[in-house]
Amino acid sequence: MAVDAGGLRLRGPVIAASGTFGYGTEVPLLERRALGAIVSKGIFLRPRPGNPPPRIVETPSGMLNAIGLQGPGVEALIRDYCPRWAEWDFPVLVNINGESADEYGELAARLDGVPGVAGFEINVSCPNVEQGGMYFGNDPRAAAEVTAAVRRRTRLPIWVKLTPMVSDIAVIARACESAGADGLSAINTFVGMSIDLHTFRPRLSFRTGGLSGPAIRPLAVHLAHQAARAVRIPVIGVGGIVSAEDALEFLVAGCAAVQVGTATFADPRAIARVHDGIAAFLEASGLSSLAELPRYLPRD
Amino acid sequence: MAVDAGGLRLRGPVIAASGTFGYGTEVPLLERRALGAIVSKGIFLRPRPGNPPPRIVETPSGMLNAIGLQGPGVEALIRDYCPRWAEWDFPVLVNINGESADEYGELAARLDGVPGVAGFEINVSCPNVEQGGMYFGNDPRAAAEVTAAVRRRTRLPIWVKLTPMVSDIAVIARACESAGADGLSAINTFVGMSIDLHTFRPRLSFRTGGLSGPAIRPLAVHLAHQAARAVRIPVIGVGGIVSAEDALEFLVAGCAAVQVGTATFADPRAIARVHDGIAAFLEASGLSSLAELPRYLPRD
Amino acid sequence: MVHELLTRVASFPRRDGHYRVMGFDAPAIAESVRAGQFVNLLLRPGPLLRRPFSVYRTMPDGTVEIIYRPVGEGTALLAGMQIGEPVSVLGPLGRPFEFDPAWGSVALVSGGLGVAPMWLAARDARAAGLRVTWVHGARTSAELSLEWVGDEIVFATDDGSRGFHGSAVAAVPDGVGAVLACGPNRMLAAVAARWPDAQVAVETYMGCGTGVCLGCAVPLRAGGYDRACKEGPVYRAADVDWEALPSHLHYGVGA
Amino acid sequence: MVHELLTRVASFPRRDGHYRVMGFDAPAIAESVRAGQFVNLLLRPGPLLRRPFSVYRTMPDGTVEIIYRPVGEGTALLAGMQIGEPVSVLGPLGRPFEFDPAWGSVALVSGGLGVAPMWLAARDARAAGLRVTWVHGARTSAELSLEWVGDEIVFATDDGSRGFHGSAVAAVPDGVGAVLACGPNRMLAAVAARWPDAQVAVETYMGCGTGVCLGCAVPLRAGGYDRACKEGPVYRAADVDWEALPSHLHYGVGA
Ligand SMILES: Cc1cc2nc3c(=O)[nH]c(=O)nc-3n(C[C@H](O)[C@H](O)[C@H](O)COP(=O)(O)OP(=O)(O)OC[C@H]3O[C@@H](n4cnc5c(N)ncnc54)[C@H](O)[C@@H]3O)c2cc1C
Ligand SMILES: Cc1cc2nc3c(=O)[nH]c(=O)nc-3n(C[C@H](O)[C@H](O)[C@H](O)COP(=O)(O)OP(=O)(O)OC[C@H]3O[C@@H](n4cnc5c(N)ncnc54)[C@H](O)[C@@H]3O)c2cc1C
Ligand SMILES: Cc1cc2nc3c(=O)[nH]c(=O)nc-3n(C[C@H](O)[C@H](O)[C@H](O)COP(=O)(O)O)c2cc1C
Ligand SMILES: Cc1cc2nc3c(=O)[nH]c(=O)nc-3n(C[C@H](O)[C@H](O)[C@H](O)COP(=O)(O)O)c2cc1C
Ligand code: FES
Ligand code: FES
Repeated sequence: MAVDAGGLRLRGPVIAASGTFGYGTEVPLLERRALGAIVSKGIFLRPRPGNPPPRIVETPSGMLNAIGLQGPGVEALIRDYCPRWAEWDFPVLVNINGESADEYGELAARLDGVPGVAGFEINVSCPNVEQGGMYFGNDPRAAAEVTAAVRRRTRLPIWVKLTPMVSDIAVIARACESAGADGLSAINTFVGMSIDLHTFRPRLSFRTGGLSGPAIRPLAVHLAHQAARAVRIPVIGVGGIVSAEDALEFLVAGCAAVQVGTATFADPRAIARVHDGIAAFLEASGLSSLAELPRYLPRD
Repeated sequence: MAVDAGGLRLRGPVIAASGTFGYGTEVPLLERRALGAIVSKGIFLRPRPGNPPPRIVETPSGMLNAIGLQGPGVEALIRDYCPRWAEWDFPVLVNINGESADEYGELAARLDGVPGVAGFEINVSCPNVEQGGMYFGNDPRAAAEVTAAVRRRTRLPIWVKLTPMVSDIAVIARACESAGADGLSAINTFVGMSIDLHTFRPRLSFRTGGLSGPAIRPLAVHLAHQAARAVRIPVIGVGGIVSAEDALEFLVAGCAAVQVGTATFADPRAIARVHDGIAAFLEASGLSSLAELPRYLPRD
Repeated sequence: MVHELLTRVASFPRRDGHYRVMGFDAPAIAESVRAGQFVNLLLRPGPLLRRPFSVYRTMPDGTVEIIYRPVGEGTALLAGMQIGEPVSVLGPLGRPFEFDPAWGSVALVSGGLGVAPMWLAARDARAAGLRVTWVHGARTSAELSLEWVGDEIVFATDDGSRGFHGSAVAAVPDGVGAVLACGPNRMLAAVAARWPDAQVAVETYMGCGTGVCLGCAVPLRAGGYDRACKEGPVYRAADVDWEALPSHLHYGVGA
Repeated sequence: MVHELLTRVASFPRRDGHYRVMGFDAPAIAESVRAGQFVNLLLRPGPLLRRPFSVYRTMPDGTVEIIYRPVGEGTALLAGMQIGEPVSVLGPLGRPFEFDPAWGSVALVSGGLGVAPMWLAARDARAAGLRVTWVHGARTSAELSLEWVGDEIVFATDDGSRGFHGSAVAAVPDGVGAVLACGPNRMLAAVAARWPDAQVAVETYMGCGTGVCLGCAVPLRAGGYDRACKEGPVYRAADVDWEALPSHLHYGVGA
């Protein structure tokens, strides 16, 4: 079940998605054996309080979140978490965020070489912060700039987390590839809104939030497939995966690996379930490895 | 419950969405009293066979469809359906489609003045045809061109059906407004894909399809809200409405009316249910008309 | 006329081989439904769309029965339902089988789950004064539906474990006046080859079951598509372009 | 230690006033849970996310009880469940109430549904040798929970239809050694004003209940937010920024 996912050799294809697994230390009943990798909660240089409540609201087969990248800042991350990551037998990538290309670069430079940090996932697609975030993600030039700024400051593997809020994801994907990305994570959440009929205002304090969960899966499979067709670097599929079959849809559609996010909230063992289910599917299909999985990937 | 919706005075705020109500003659148990208007299935100048099966697949709280605008063409529409529309006590708008701005204009010219045709909804957002469709919808210049082409050929009210597959819907909305649209329908379906793990290929013969249903509602509310903030013409909210509460979210978010689509498939009486539920909500809230409904609509 | 009945489960799932039979209290449908027509079931909580099921049997007390196998979300929910639980039944829908007394006799040919419309077909055939030969096939004897009515029964199994060794189509005796068939599309294609005028009930994905969504496209020999839920699900065998019609259901039958 | 138990409904919903009480077979949780902690329930078919419920009572046979009112999707499903139906119970979660024998006595103050954590609180308080005064308020007598334990009970109703005419907070006798409270945030704010050191159990939307999603943010007087599911749901009353904490649940109580 080992896979090559953007500069990293992972023992398994299932990765914990950023923001849905904390810093890897919170999830109860964690079954480490099944983890291909963990992407940490998104981090900024400085500490951030995050958005006021309500921060989440459930929707049909999905949820909106506007956490606002609450976090302790990079120094606390290095002090409190990296040492533990260094002892684990799977890689941890840091999901990095900034308000300018330079800030992304600085973050990468500060974390480069810190024991426990195996690579970076550049979040150019967070819908829940006023500055930065998604703005970089839906402009090819800006996305390339941020990618290049990080590339200049580190030799570690870089994944770029793409936003679905674009008219052609292939253009952004190619821009990040040429700017030096080792892999692409597709996709982040879709911007959504829910109205409270008691107050006649949005339910979320931030007004809008990012939609995740099974509701977006068919959209995520399509976008990950579009990205995979457009580039040569590995694409990591993410969006609405709950079961092994869901994950296999992304893999068949051309992804090298997958990330599981929201599903972990309802089932802390989701990642192990998906991992074991993929193994069982390969066995039942008489495939000796993921490399033998038939792919549907007409090239652009 | 009467509303002004883009050049038309409707007796109620609930409209049948294009492609989910046929030509108004098919739905069983139809309760006419509750219909504000009907938007016909999308039509081209010439007959179209549509896509081969499978054309639909169910997804979590949603469905993908790739019907491919099957239809009899404009002449058969005029012969077989318009005469019946002319007898109804609510307006029918024709959802028009083309492969060039001229084709849209020609269609409008041919239908202009035909008894039973109350207006047009320009579909610049169909994800399920090779040419035309969405291409016009995610380029402001192309969208404006199509709108202007139709505007030149008719005095009837024109709504433009917007695609969600854009990075900034406000830009498209303004382009259509300045080109002469009387209203905007937001939104059409999102492009999605579902993979069959028996065949290792897409489930839909067309490979991709349009996602509709409750799954997309939070995204649709956000996009309709963004459009409503950007223009002065009425915006008609559409996407995932099943209950009166769902419809009220769009109305509070700044929409003048709503369209109900996929919900009709499971419940042929959905439109009447939503209509009556809105009336009940207004009464319970002590509001004497929709005009008194508090709106959340900060202007851009 | 189509009814939407907010009704209840009237009888516990009864096992028939490895199929389940379940009844709903739906008098208005029970008295008007004809063989080959279907009902569209809405389950809450449950999937977004209704699930179409051929009407299997009707009872004098107004119960409408369906026969199914738990294969996915909807049928799993059905299998777990208790007597009295609510369900919305929309129907009767679709074009039924036609019967002509001039035929003298008729063969009802079903592969696996294709048995679903045949009980009513036998009823309506005999009402038209026809002699009914019931031909039912499955992969193996364990997967045969054992409930049948008519003047003659012929079982067929792909593995020869019971009755005729081979397909239901091959098991049909010569000289029958007409053929009605239901089963996997591969089987119906074989029916079309042998009896172009046979009436066959097809199965497609359905979005609405009422003719508005165009999701149930059936490709026609003559070109173009029409709607399994309106012009169908019953067709003249030779009118369907079988190569272009996918089969989704697991009928539990080979050819 | 947190357990995830794939278990079953052990007792039919019992009515307590207009609340329902329901039990699950969960020995591992029953023996370790402390007052103020909660379980997170997964219902299938049902909503995407789990629903957190304070543990109401525990039984010697290993049953864990919750008390609720049907207000939405999850609680409507709960109300319809039969004995033996499956449910996944995750818990015990969150920080419990603390008890100090030095207090001598304690007042358990609950508004409406805020009664949920108080049965265990009474149990643990008495185990700590404290005298328990149970103060429970609701809008009207019909909405009072009538199950109680302790040394003294004080009912309060906003409309004076039973017991003290006014809020539960106002009904608390002077001179109690400590105050534990649960109810609408408006009520807890009043508690904070009168007893800054009171322990209060708050309620927020929760995505995971286990500390990973940061969806359950509780605004702190000291600035910033922490997690109701980890650092909470029990807080020192004066530590919470009540103006900034929205209340969602319908507790059936005014102030
Ligand atoms: C006219 C008609 C009559 C039918 N009569 C019967 C009947 O008598 N007994 C019976 O068991 N089933 C019948 N079906 C199929 C039935 O509607 C369900 O699709 C099937 O029972 C599976 O539903 P599910 O929700 O359990 O499976 P799903 O969770 O929907 O999917 C499970 C599997 O079933 C397949 N499937 C899903 N929906 C359909 C569909 N609409 N058509 C075909 N395959 C589908 C999927 O490809 C998947 O492999 C009929 C369908 C039609 C169109
Ligand atoms: C620590 C904790 C303990 C709780 N203990 C209890 C308890 O003992 N008894 C009980 O009945 N409920 C309790 N709740 C609330 C419970 O989790 C459910 O939210 C509530 O029962 C409604 O769920 P629903 O699915 O029926 O409603 P939904 O369909 O989710 O929504 C219906 C209404 O409930 C509100 N709501 C939904 N989710 C939440 C949430 N997580 N928190 C607050 N309001 C919400 C919505 O705003 C809506 O108005 C607790 C919540 C927390 C965080
Ligand atoms: C509560 C929450 C917090 C998230 N935080 C981040 C984040 O900090 N950085 C990031 O790149 N993505 C973040 N995401 C997006 C997820 O990583 C993932 O891309 C998205 O949720 C879709 O996958 P899913 O449907 O499996 O959850 C967050 C998602 C959720 C639900
Ligand atoms: C089966 C189907 C066919 C559709 N056909 C059309 C169409 O011809 N023209 C169009 O503008 N929109 C079409 N739509 C989009 C709907 O009008 C609507 O915008 C979309 O389904 C979202 O609303 P809903 O979630 O309420 O269905 C179609 C949708 C479905 C499900
Ligand atoms: S199922 Fe909708 S038209 Fe046939
Ligand atoms: S509910 Fe997820 S962190 Fe508290």
